[in-house]
Amino acid sequence: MRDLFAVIMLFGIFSFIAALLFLDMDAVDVAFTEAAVGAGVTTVLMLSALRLTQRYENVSHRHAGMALVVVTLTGAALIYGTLDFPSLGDPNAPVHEHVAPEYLQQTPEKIGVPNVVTAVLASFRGYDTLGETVVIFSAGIVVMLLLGLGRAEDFEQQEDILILWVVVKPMVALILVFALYVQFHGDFGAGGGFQAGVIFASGFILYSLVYGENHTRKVLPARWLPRLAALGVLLYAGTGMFSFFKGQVFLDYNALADSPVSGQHLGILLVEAGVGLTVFSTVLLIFYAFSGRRAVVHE
Amino acid sequence: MIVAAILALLVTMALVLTRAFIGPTVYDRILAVNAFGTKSVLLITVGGHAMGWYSYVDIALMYALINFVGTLAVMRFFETHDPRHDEL
Amino acid sequence: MNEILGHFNYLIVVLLMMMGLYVVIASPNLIKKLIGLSLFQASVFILFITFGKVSGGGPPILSQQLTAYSNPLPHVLILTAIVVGVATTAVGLALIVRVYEAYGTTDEDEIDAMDNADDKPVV
Amino acid sequence: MLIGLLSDLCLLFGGLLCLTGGVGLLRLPSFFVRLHAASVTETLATVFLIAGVMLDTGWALDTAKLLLLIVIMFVANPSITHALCRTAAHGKYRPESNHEPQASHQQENQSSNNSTS
Repeated sequence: MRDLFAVIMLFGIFSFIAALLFLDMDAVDVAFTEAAVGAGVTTVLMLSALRLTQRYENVSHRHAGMALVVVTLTGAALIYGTLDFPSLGDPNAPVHEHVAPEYLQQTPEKIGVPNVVTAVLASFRGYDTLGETVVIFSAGIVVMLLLGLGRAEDFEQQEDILILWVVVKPMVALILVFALYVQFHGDFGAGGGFQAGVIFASGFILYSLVYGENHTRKVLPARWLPRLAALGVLLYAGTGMFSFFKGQVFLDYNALADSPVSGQHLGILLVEAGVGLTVFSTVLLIFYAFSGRRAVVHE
Repeated sequence: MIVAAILALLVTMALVLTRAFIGPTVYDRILAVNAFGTKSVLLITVGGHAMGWYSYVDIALMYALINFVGTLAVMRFFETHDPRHDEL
Repeated sequence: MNEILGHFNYLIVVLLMMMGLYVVIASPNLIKKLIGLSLFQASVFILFITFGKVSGGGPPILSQQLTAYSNPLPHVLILTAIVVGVATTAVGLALIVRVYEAYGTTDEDEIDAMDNADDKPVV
Repeated sequence: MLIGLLSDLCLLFGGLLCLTGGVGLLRLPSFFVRLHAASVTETLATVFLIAGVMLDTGWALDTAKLLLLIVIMFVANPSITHALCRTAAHGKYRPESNHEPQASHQQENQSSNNSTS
């Protein structure tokens, strides 16, 4: 397809299907994330990048034969490799023998949180998640350095947009409330900081799309966002450092409260809040950076 | 009956996907993507109920909200009048 | 027959990966390359989630009714990887926007041609 | 028993509406007609399908959430259709424009079908 716009639309559909697949394979949290990210934020980002570049692809003069050979060889090698894999859903597969049973056993007694994914994410593998949060934070900073924060165009008033105004206003409130629900319900059901941050940012993006970005920038100025993102990382690392100063290991939440289990609860809450804050402000920062930039017209 | 509803939804999704592929205008594609999103929400609701998926309603709710945001974003792309994007 | 059905997911994953890799190699358009990369990434996500599935098990959220759970570890890894993936895609898109502003095209071959023209000694 | 029957009827009718919408989206000749076919059936099908699931669920927290879902979809779908229609009308697309030469050909074939239905 020459038209990159159509490619992006079809990629959005692919994301819907991928989320359905995750849901069918019991990965509720992953389906949540894929649905929050794939259909909304990815499409918005790709379209904003398309607005700043060219929409139509040039006719390629390349010879695709070599690429086809390389891809076919790689694919054949990989398919040969998968022959030794355990079948889908095999309970005795090597993956299920090592750490996963320990996580499943220890979560009720040590963490006391029903959602094992949240327990592993925030407590057992807290270092990992801290690293990922820092990666997201630095990605936001890099986009800001590359594109600048930009400034909003004056939004021209259109009188026949009234229906959207009326519909979108409660919808934004609903999205924000839903994001908070996902954030704080993450200990008990599907959800958590990563999903909540993206959904919260989607609410702000929806508001700027319909009411104009200058209004959103009045509510939350762009210069605050890097600081908010940094604050999120700081909250995460600070929670770790707190137990460090209390004589425990870094990111060991047992020291946060009197009993280990309530300490874990508090620690997971704080850490997830840090993750949510960082993800929200980074996604919104990236959106501001792309939509605040003027398109350069080349001859 | 629930199986019939799921089958109808799957067939509809295939039809909508065909429309998304053949176009011919961009508006057809946007319409198809939006319809596909709605059908996914319905499939999650009906299929999730039939198969007893965990917390399927939450995911369906979020799908509905995010689909709304995504489709509106695509439309804003066409409202910013840029001469380079005027072709269909 | 069961053997084939059990490996069907891996086949799909490899096919998706091949498509992504092909787009990355063969398409000269930078945005399309990035979409190919995202496709490749999605195939890896599906592979990990396939590993985590246990037949007869439920999602890894503890409850009274379930006795077996799917493996939570791949879910954790992929959950974070999806969000990190969109952040890194944004960085790639930002780079492409800057490249377009400098060269006036997102076609790799044209950019190469311009670079090579610059390298030639001026007579 | 009655509720089960009602739920089945809702699901059946919703699925039928969905199919109608899908066929309309694929077969109808021009964009605005397709928009019409897709959106009208979609909005009603949503209500019927989710109502069918609701009746089958019984009284639970999920029922309230499903009701919320119905409200959201019932509001979001028509407004999306409105916005899409507006964008298409403001843009370059006109129903009578010959951007789709094969579509106008189809129109002649289908006009007889449309008048009878």
